[in-house]
Amino acid sequence: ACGGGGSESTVGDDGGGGGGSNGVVKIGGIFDETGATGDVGAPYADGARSYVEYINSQGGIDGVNIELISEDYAYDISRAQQIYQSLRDRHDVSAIIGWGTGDTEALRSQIIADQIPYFSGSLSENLKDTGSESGFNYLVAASYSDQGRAVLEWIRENHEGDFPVTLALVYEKGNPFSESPMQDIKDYAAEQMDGEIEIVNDILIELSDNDPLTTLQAYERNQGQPDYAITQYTWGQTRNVVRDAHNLEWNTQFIGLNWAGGEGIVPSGADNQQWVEALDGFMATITHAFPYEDLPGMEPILQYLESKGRSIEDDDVNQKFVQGWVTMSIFGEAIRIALEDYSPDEIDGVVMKEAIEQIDDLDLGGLAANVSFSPDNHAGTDRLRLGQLRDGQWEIIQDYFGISDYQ
Amino acid sequence: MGFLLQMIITGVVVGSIYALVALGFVLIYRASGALNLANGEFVLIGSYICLTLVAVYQIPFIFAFLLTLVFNVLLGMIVERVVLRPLINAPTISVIMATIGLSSLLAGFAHMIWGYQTQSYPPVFPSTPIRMGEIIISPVYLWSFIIVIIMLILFGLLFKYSKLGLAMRAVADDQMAASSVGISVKNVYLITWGFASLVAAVGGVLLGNINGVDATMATIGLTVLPVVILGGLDSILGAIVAGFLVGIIQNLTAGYLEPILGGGLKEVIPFIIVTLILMIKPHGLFGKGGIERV
Amino acid sequence: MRNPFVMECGNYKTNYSKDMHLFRIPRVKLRIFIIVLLLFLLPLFTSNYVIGLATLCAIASIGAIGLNILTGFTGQISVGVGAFLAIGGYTSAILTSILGWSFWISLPLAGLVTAIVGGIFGIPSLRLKGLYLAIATLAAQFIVLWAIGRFSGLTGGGEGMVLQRPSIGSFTFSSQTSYYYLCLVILLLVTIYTLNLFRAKTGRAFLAVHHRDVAAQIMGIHLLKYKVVAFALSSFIVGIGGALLAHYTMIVTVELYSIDVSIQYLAMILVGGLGSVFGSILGAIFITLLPVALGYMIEFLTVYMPNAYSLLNSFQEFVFGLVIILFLIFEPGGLIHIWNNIKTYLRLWPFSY
Amino acid sequence: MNKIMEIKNISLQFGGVKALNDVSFHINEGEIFSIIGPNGAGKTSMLNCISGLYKPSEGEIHYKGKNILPMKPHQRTKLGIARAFQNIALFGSMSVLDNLKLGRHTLMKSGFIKSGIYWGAAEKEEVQHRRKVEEVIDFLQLQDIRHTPVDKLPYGLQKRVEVGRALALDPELILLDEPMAGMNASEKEEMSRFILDMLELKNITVVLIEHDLEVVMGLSNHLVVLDFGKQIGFGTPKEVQQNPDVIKAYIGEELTI
Amino acid sequence: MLRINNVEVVYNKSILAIRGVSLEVPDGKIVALLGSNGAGKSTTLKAISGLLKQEGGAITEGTIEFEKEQIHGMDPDKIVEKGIFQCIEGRRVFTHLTVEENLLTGAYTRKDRKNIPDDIERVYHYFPKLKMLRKKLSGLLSGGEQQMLAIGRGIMARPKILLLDEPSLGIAPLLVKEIFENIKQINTEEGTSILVVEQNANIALSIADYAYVLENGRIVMQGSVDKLLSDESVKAAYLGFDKKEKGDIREVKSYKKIKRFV
Ligand SMILES: Nc1ncnc2c1ncn2[C@@H]1O[C@H](COP(=O)(O)OP(=O)(O)OP(=O)(O)O)[C@@H](O)[C@H]1O
Ligand SMILES: Nc1ncnc2c1ncn2[C@@H]1O[C@H](COP(=O)(O)OP(=O)(O)OP(=O)(O)O)[C@@H](O)[C@H]1O
Ligand SMILES: [Mg+2]
Ligand SMILES: [Mg+2]
Repeated sequence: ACGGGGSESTVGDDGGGGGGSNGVVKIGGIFDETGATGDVGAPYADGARSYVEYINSQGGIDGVNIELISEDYAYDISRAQQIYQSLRDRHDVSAIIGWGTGDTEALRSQIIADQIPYFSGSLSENLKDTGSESGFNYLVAASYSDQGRAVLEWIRENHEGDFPVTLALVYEKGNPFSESPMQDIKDYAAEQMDGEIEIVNDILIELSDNDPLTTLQAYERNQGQPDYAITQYTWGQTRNVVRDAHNLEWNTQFIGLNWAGGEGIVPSGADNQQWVEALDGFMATITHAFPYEDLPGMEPILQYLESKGRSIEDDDVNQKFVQGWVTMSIFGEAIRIALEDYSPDEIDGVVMKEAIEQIDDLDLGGLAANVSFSPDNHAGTDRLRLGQLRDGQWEIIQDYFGISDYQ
Repeated sequence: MGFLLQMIITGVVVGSIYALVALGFVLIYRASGALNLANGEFVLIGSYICLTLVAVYQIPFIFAFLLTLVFNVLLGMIVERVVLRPLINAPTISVIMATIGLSSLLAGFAHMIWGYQTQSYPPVFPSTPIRMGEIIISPVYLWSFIIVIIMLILFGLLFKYSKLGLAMRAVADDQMAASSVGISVKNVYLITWGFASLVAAVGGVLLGNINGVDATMATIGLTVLPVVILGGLDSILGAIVAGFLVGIIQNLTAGYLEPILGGGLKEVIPFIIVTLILMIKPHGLFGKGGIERV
Repeated sequence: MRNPFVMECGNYKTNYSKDMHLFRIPRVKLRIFIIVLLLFLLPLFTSNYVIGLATLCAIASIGAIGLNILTGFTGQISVGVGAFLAIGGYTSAILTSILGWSFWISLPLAGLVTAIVGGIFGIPSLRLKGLYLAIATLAAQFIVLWAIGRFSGLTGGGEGMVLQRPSIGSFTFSSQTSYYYLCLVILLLVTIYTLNLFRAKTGRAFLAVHHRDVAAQIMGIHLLKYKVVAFALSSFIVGIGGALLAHYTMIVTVELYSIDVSIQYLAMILVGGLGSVFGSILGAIFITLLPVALGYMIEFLTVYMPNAYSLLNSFQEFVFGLVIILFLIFEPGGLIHIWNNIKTYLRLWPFSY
Repeated sequence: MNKIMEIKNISLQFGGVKALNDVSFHINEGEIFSIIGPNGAGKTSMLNCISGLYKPSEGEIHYKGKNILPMKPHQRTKLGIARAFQNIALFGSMSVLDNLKLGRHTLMKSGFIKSGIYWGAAEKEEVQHRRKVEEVIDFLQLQDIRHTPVDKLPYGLQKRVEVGRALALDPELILLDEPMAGMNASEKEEMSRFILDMLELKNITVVLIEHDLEVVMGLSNHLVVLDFGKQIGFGTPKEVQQNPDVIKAYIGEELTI
Repeated sequence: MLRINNVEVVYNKSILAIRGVSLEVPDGKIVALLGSNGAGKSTTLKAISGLLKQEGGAITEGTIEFEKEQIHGMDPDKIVEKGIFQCIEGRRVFTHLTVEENLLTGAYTRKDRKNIPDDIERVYHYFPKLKMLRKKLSGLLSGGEQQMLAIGRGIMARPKILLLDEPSLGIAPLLVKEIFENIKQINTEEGTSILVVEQNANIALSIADYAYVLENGRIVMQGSVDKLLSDESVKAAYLGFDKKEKGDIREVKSYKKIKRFV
């Protein structure tokens, strides 16, 4: 890194768990475990940490341990800024695993200046950019926009009934995360779906609006019910919107992107029958696997959990856990590549970037779609699955597919 | 017409929750002249307590609810004793700041115990909405409406027929003079915080029934601020009326304005309205202003 | 830079002038001089990390002084600092990135634009008092952020806008140290300005408005004018802080300026001391560094409780609240009061009165 | 003698209550003029009308021949009308010096730019006005407490600072609302001297509200007597003391001096 | 019944306001406390009623005894319950409460609630003006009206001992006379002991049995009213202008320095 902070006296406590290591590579983590998105952020952070513990307990990567130095920024962007400075200057990390749209955006310029590759939980299309604006960001799963485009393709192929179908976008205008894919989806529909999918007026509901009912009602009055609706919220608000549409007896098929998928959308507790009912039939894009799926990539996770006395029955081992684990494991792969040419202490941000960009069709054991990067491609994949809630459980109804299949 | 009516009726019922939470603010303001920015956290904790009693300890809802009230009253009193009492003679803004600290403290406490995942509330009220012609109301909201009315009457009577109401206003007005006539500022604080916390618990239980409980529930504290101000910080009636009013305005906005002007207005509109109304009535609709004579 | 405190020496003409110096006692003057000197020498003996934190502290101090002018000195509670920081940041972003203007022009303009918006939001202050006014500023917070999100053509909407570090000729303030110096110098100017302000006419009028506005009126103080000026002046400084922050992070997005930010700034001036310039700085440092300190604490604890991340994180939140409360209980006058008490104690020692 | 101020048919209402009811009198330049009357008669309200805090529903107030009713309070201050309040309205945590300097607010020119830069114009101005303020300090004998925050002072001294603040303005007309309340006899005497000196040394016309009849009758050139908002007497102390309405409403038989 | 022994009060841990004040209010008597501005009269009263704490003051030495019981350190509300009621200086009415509500606060600690309406009438009888203003917010009252209200609050409390801090402040002369007559009446009819701080020494001494003079935080003189009245220095400082100068204040040419005892 160019920060010049390598010589400082404050060095993090060295070495993670396992013995016999001959060096460490430091990765920084900026997670939200207690903030606004803590419900999904905490398992994600847990997954990322677990991967590191696991890999170190296996003797590291070619004998080199990963040290993950992470802090909870509680979705407070100024805190994220401080943590970033600490990771850069105090710990001199080679790469960072980040979280929300807010912190990722806020650090976008700095990581370029500091040359630190950054994997974010946020999958905004603009992070694909390989140029000067986000040149050190990488997308480890299909971008929100690609997810939305894929959903359009899926609807075109699977819709039973007449065309054109109507589709509404449900999001908060002005919210970086929520609004992120919407223009791209509209453009795609206009260019590719003419006469088949008609995007009708947006349904704008703020993330903090606890009572979307009237907005939906008003919408119905002016526009009628759409056939499909794509939402871009996290669990809580998706749930409220779908529930209220259910109460209004809408026949719309709601499809949530990325963060709407996953177990937590149905509130836990024995008394959740009302929610199970209201959410029945809800669909979401699934970028990462559920822990209960029988996949080769689950082996290490199960092994790790067992070593810790935990199991996938635990509430906190869920799809977001897998997502954190997988994201971190891509760094693991990059380190492996880097170690072919460099010694551990030579691995800085630039080397990491070089290594990441050599990743080619990395098999993630079914936990997620294979990823590839190159200097002019920072989007690891465009592939995803679709899941549907039936009786409170997610069922995969469409195996991996991606927007590139259609071009 | 049916649509307009629907918007107004949903406005009223949603507003009843606002009114309830706003009531908590008004109580604290009346006794200490300060905003309790930890009100949302009291709501959150009340909600969690009731949930835990029902879900974990399998206590029938009605008893769990009553126990929750008791618990929250105690919580409010403990908070007063430990945090607010030492600040009795401090400037208002310090008290407000203390409640900000308190909100962080209570939130941390709630998170440590209950985590972040949304938990479903036991279905106390039927979840299928009641339909009357075109009009749809969730039973929860209907109940909250009824409960708000009961609370209004209860507190109205309390203030009318006990010395407490007078003592609270005296304390808020001039603590030194209040002590001089034999009002125990400490006791007034203690009781007020107990009541405010109780009201918050009721709000928490109702809200839990609507959207489930998770950490984000505490934001209701902020959402409801325009309501409190609109009604007038020291007016119980104001809190109730403004609660309904803001509910209705929000719904009318969602129903009529947003389709034209674009979304998101619903959340900002209370602030715009409040600012405008304050320009005409600087102490809200029912608030008593400061009196300055020379 | 010529040291401003030196300028003052030997400049007095009468006794009164001397009596009215910023620091009446030479010893105090010396002490301040040494502190400033140390701040300038800081980069020589600390790491980049510390300099980075110091930069954040300096920027926060600028904002806190701005807020204190309005809330601490003039008594108009504002919970809309976040919005004004945003206006400063976005103005500079638009001027430098879209229009391609120099940072050195955009910085004062960012202050100016913020001052104008602040002044407009200050107009209700003639009729609104106390918490009612606070809500009007809270409304500013929501409305401004809403507008920034909405006018995405100008502001980049959710994506925000990218900015560059400033430069003079071929020199760019891209290193930690250089940007630290930039912020430090501006903080110094702001500090001196504010200290001066409050020993002369305008500042006194602000204080008068704070205490009793009816009496102030009879002293010939035009209430609306002074309240609006207080809003504008405070916003100007906050806007400068916002622009500095924006050029430091090199990006602006709405999420940087949430209501939490406004509350943090309020916490700074309360913990530091209402109506005190040095208090603002102490408070800004305290509130900026408290999470860092708590972060260290968690880091330390995780060594012993490696599996308790989420618990510890909530614990951090808990402790943050606790510290603020303890502070208010044991020192409602703020850090500046502790500092003054220590001084009084030392001066009077060994006699207690 | 020149009339410095003329009050013409002033009425003022609060709700249904007439706090002032068709009051008319005039104040001559260079005299001590007193307003007396029972509690709640409308004396303070009268001053509030003069200084612009209350807007009378009817009538006119002329200051040096000019109707000042349309003017804002701060504008009237600029004309040289200063005031000390009945309920002390000092700026609590500020020092005596700063309170007095505030009195000179309208006489100072530097705005927020010059104030903030200070060195140069503002400093010069501050020093120059400090000199004036010190005169007031000497005049009212406040030397010892110059730097004391006023809320730490006992009631009586606060009253004196209150008067000082009004004096600092270099007014032509000063309105004093019960400046001697809470003082004992000798302190009152001292304050009386100050008031006389104001007139004699600084040629300031004084409007005084005071309940101590000895003081009032001794000091005033003319008085107006209010009762329930109505003017029941106007004239020299002698005339007023013989007015039966005044005796009945205010002075009382035994207290007649 | 009330005895203060050698009390010393310090404000903000640094300002010594009174030092070694001792005084006594016998059962059923009226005691006057005189002294110039800043002498510490109000401080003495606040020390008795327990209100000092709220002003950042503390009793650092000495004891306060009421009916043989130590009341020093008790909370103010407990002290009021014991029967000591202070009408604090500077009126301090509850500005947002109406006149009648203010009177009700005066009776806050009373147990015999059914007598309260009668007492309100009694206050209105003493101060008819208040009756007219009963529904008005007291913050809007004139200075004198507020002062009547403050005294009225004291009457409502029916204390065993009433501490009055400058009751004549801002009151018109006719009414001052009446108020003091009323105070005397309360004292004789109800046996209420009274400790009155007053600048208007003439009127205070006219009803008092005993008086103390406080200067610079010390009691410098005490004695029966007759004794004080005959003291030249007291006369000069507290009882007004020399009679022959009456009406001729203007003729007083030289500054008469306030006579201080210390
Ligand atoms: N809250 C306070 N903090 C600090 N000092 C105080 C405070 N209150 C009073 N004092 C000081 O204590 C001394 C006695 O004041 P006190 O108010 O008792 O005087 P007093 O005799 O009642 O005078 P007055 O007749 O003016 O009311 C004064 O010197 C005053 O400055
Ligand atoms: N702002 C107001 N609102 C309502 N009533 C008011 C207001 N100001 C004054 N009054 C009423 O007007 C009457 C006259 O009040 P004012 O203060 O002028 O009396 P005053 O002559 O100064 O009496 P005092 O000698 O007691 O100070 C009082 O009855 C008072 O209650
Ligand atoms: Mg008056
Ligand atoms: Mg006193």
